[in-house]
Amino acid sequence: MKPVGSSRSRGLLLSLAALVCVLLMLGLPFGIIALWSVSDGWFPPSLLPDGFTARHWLMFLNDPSLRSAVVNSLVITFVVTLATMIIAMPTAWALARYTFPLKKVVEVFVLAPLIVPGIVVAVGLGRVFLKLDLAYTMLGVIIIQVAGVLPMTIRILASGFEAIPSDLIAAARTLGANRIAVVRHILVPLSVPAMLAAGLLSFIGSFEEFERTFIVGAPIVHTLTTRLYINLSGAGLVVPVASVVCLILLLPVFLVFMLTSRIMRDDVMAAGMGKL
Amino acid sequence: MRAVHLLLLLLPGVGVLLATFGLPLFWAVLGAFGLGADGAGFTLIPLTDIFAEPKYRKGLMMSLYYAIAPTTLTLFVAIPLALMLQKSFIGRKLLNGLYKLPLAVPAIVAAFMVLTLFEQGGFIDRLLMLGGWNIGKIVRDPLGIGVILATLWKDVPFMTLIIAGAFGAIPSDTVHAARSLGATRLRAFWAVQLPLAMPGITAATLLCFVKSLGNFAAPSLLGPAYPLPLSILMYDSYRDGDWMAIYAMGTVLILAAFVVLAAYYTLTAAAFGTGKAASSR
Amino acid sequence: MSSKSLVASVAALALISTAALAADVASPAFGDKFNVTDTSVPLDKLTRANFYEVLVPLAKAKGSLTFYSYWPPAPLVVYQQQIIPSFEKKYGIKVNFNSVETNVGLPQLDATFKEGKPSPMDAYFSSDLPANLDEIANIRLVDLLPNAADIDPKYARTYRGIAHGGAYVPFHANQTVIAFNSAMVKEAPKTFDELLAYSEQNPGKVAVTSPLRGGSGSGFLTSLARQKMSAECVEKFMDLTSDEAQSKALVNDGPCFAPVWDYFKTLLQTAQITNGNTDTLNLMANGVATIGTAWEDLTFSYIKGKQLPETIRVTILEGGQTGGAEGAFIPANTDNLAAALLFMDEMLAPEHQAWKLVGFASRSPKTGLDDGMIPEDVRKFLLPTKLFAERQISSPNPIMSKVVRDAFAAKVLEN
Amino acid sequence: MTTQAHELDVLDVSKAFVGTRALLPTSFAVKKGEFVTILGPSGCGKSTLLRIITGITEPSGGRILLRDRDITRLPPERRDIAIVFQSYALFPHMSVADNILFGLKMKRVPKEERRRRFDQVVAICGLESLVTRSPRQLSGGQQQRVALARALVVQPALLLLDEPLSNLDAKLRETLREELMALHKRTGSTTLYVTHDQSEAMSMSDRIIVMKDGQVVESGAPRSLYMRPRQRFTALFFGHTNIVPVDVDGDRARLPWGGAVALIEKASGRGEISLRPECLSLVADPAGPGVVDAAVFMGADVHYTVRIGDHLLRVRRGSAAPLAEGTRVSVTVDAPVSLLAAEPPGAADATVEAR
Repeated sequence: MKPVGSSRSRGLLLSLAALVCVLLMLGLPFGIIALWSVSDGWFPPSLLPDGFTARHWLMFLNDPSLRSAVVNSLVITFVVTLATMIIAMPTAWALARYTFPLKKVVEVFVLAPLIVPGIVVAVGLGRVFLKLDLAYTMLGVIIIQVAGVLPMTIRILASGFEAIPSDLIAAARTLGANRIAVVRHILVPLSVPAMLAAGLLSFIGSFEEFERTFIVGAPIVHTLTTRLYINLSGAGLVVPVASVVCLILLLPVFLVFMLTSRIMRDDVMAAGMGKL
Repeated sequence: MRAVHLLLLLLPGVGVLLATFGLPLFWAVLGAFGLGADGAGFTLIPLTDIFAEPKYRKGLMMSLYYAIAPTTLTLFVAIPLALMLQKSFIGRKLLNGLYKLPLAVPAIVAAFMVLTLFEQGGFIDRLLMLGGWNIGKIVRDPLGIGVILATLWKDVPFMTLIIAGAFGAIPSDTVHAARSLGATRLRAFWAVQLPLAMPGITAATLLCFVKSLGNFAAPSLLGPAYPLPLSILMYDSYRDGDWMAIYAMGTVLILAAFVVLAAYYTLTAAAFGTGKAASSR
Repeated sequence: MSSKSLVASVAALALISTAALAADVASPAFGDKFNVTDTSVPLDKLTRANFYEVLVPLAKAKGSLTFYSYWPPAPLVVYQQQIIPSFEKKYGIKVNFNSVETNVGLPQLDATFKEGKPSPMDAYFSSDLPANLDEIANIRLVDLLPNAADIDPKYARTYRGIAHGGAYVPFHANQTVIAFNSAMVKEAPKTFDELLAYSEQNPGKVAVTSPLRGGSGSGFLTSLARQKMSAECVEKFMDLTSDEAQSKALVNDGPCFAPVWDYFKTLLQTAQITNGNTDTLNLMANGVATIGTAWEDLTFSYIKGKQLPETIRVTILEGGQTGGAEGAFIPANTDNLAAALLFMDEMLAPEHQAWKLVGFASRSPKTGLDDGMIPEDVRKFLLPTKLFAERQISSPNPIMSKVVRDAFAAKVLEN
Repeated sequence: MTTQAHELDVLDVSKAFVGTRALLPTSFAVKKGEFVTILGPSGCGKSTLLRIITGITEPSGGRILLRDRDITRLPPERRDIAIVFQSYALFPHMSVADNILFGLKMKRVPKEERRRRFDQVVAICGLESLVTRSPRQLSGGQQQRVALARALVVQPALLLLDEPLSNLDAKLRETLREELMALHKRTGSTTLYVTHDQSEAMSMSDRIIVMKDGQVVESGAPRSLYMRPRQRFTALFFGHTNIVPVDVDGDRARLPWGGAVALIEKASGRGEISLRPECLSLVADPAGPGVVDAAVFMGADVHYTVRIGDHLLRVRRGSAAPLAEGTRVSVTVDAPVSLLAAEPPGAADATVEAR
């Protein structure tokens, strides 16, 4: 979109402002923790570490429990994202396409988990999981994480489905497509942006989830986040180690974020969240 | 037939949420009144304690403060940023890709980064030292500036994303029309863009608020040692196995969130009721 | 220290252990019978003498065990690098090691116990004991493990004011201290009043861990209380049988704590209150604070990891500061009792205790190991042995401690 | 198969409330190769009817026969009816070619046959240069042609067109109207066309079904509906007309200002007739009953307003010999007309409720 009466100097000013923002808000904090992670002593007033070492990194890379946490994290995140998508789709479809009594109630209920602190749910559910032999199992962690990311996924998918004109489905039907073919050839391809947005958010949500996973899974089932949280909590906060932890945790998330941002449609994500 | 269809469609999502969220929530509220598995009979004491004991009362205030203050500030950053993203300038695409990064950063990591930067003797302080200044106490300070900074860092991209979406959905012709009718740039913003984007803005504000209400990591690392918000007190009670207190605090937090949600629906129904009806199929 | 003297000391320790092998059969710590769910181990017939003979085959049959430890750096490294590899090699039993904060692990244990399920861990190195200790752990391990024969009596049956009857085996002795930066503090304060005076002359330079957020803070508060209160009050304060009502009567209602609150209020007008033990140390690392409340071992590991400048030293104020020995216990609902017992015994093996003392300045709860064994370049960062021995004082019971913490919030922080 | 020669039979099809619209029991038939238009103002139920015929919406009652086969309960994909929507409903994620091929793939038409029919329809619709494009890259007219091609390529028993021209600008609409008619001639497809535009309906259809408030008002050939409507609504809906009260006696209707008009049927009593402005002749006549009140020059025509007694008549005549305002005139009617049906009492109330 061209601004009304755009001028070259205003554009440059905006570019400059953007550059400064990015540098200060993102470059600086990430840069500092990157430096801390290789620092061998860094006391004031030094602006750069007094020495450099790889030992904080090596310590973590040689830790077998960290490796199993990475594997757990990836498996859990993958399964959670997939399962959430499968569970969310029919419900999102119903919310997007049907009108029925008490619809508002269902909508609010679906959003409610977003506004209730995770620890309340985790504590209650954790105790049931013990009875069901789900505590400290992958399955238990997956279930409780699905519960956490489901609301946003349903919300985004529903708003994605709402955006598909019903004429398209009708047209496909008259051209000989049965329900299944409509889902395959029309709904799924047209929901790709919404599914990507929902998938990315549930990936991030699952990957960084802490409280529920910790209470239900840890320490038998550790994810990267719970495994590394210990090094970041007030009790065990050792700055260089914590910095390594942060960077390890950020790497996969950023990778996925960068990969998907090329195909990600902001408006879809915004539409899903910007409507309650 | 149609009703069966609908129920089958709703079942997976709503069913999972009923089992994994509705039920624990129900127990929590039950527990707060001394009923349920851990209860010793109906009582209001744990709930009234929250308003009677200064530790809890101030904790509730602190929770509300940590939710309201950053959310309000975020609005003032996110709206201009969202507007800026509507303009075209060199590097816009890059900015548009990068500003969302904090969305993917766990809250505890954000809090940690604020600590390394803004702590007394932290990086910013060391920079200021070169000029003979010092940063003062903005971590562990009574106003919780550090907490607000960390929350802001996470919330600004979140809110900007939603608000930019809301602005982007306004046809550019409406603004042009307003300008051609003699509205200044500012006036067009106030009279046309802002009202049209309002549903998105209020939704974003609400989401930020409720997310921050349960904020744990930032207050734990950056907040003053006293008073502690309910989220931390809940964690402490969990450590002590004090279920009643957890459930009572949880119930109060849920209540607070629902009050805000109800207020939101009442207000938006009044303000956008007509618009919503028109846009619905 | 030469390697020769180390070997000699270890040999001497081993000798003491062997001599103690003749000790009597361990009886239950609470109640009159053992309450373990894993009945494959004949606890009533188990003695130090037949310990390995009975347990090794039983443990090997299971093949693995799960061990929890809370986070402190020194013990963690000792477990991971020394004890576990040695144990696995010796018995061929795999150890699943997990670092779990006490405030997470204990509720987990409690929940499984109440549900009648096997415990998540077979042994737990924890900073606190479970509230229902008498149900959850009742084996007098101190009287049973061959390597526990020479435990220092002052650590053997109580921990932070809790009488555990030997169910909680001390492993790592630690001590709350006052840490100071010797480059900036010419003369370290020797008393609580000198500390206050220093803070008043140097506002913002003293960091006190919030008693609500970290052990070094509550240790400081308890030490201060024992110093500032009358003898009569201290006696009531240190009565390990106090219940909640008695504790509240003493702390909230009586005049006993007035001087304590007065001192703290005055101190906090100039000192900073922090969010945890590491928060305090990080402030000292940044040069903001020059004196802080701390743990001896944590401070040392910070210095060693170049997280604190090498100019940091520690001391104990006159009148003493609280300390104790953290240890491990075996939950009654473990389904792997034999391996857990063997592992607990391994933890106290003289060679491991010596290794952690030398490498990490992690003090041993066993007698006979002293800082004579600590290398010179490590020793300067630790308390002098004399100070450690003379000034370590114990804590009141946990109910009292919690009441004091709550009162601290209401009386000091609230104003 | 075609003993009845009806391709489509709609028998008493009705729909209880769909949102705010209801469809009262409606029946009509479409013959093979016929181009039938359903005409009515928006909200009259014509789109609902169309959706019921395609199977997208289920009727509350009635039956639909396609080539004598009852299809009322068949899902849309098994009906052999194709539709072009007002929105065109092109699949945005497929190229033009894939859009057109979609129906053939769904119906599992063999590959070679697919190719042949695709080439044919692309040629007919003039889409050769557009097949690789995405629908987003097409103009409105192009999109409309693609939608049409997509529907035609499956060679449906019945082609439905739901206001396919209403999203286009006036000029394009005219061009495409002609194209559509040419196409219909070439393909001979049985077509049911829905519109609210009476000129579209008249220019294209073999037959028009007029709908109002969820029911059929009247149907017939465009010319007879225009010239000799039987319903007041029809008369008014097809452009300007003069509704004139008359006294009927046999096949003659006496006009209120004197003179009479031939009726195509016999009746008696009072009634109304519709007189189209262009069906009236004006002759300057100093003794005539009327006076030219206004004369507006429109190029080819002159639009007159003639006052005659209490009546104001609209008259449209060629501009070759215009009459000046104030001229006294006599008015004659050129062609026979039909009597308008009396509005059933209370009908207006019922329709208000139905909407």
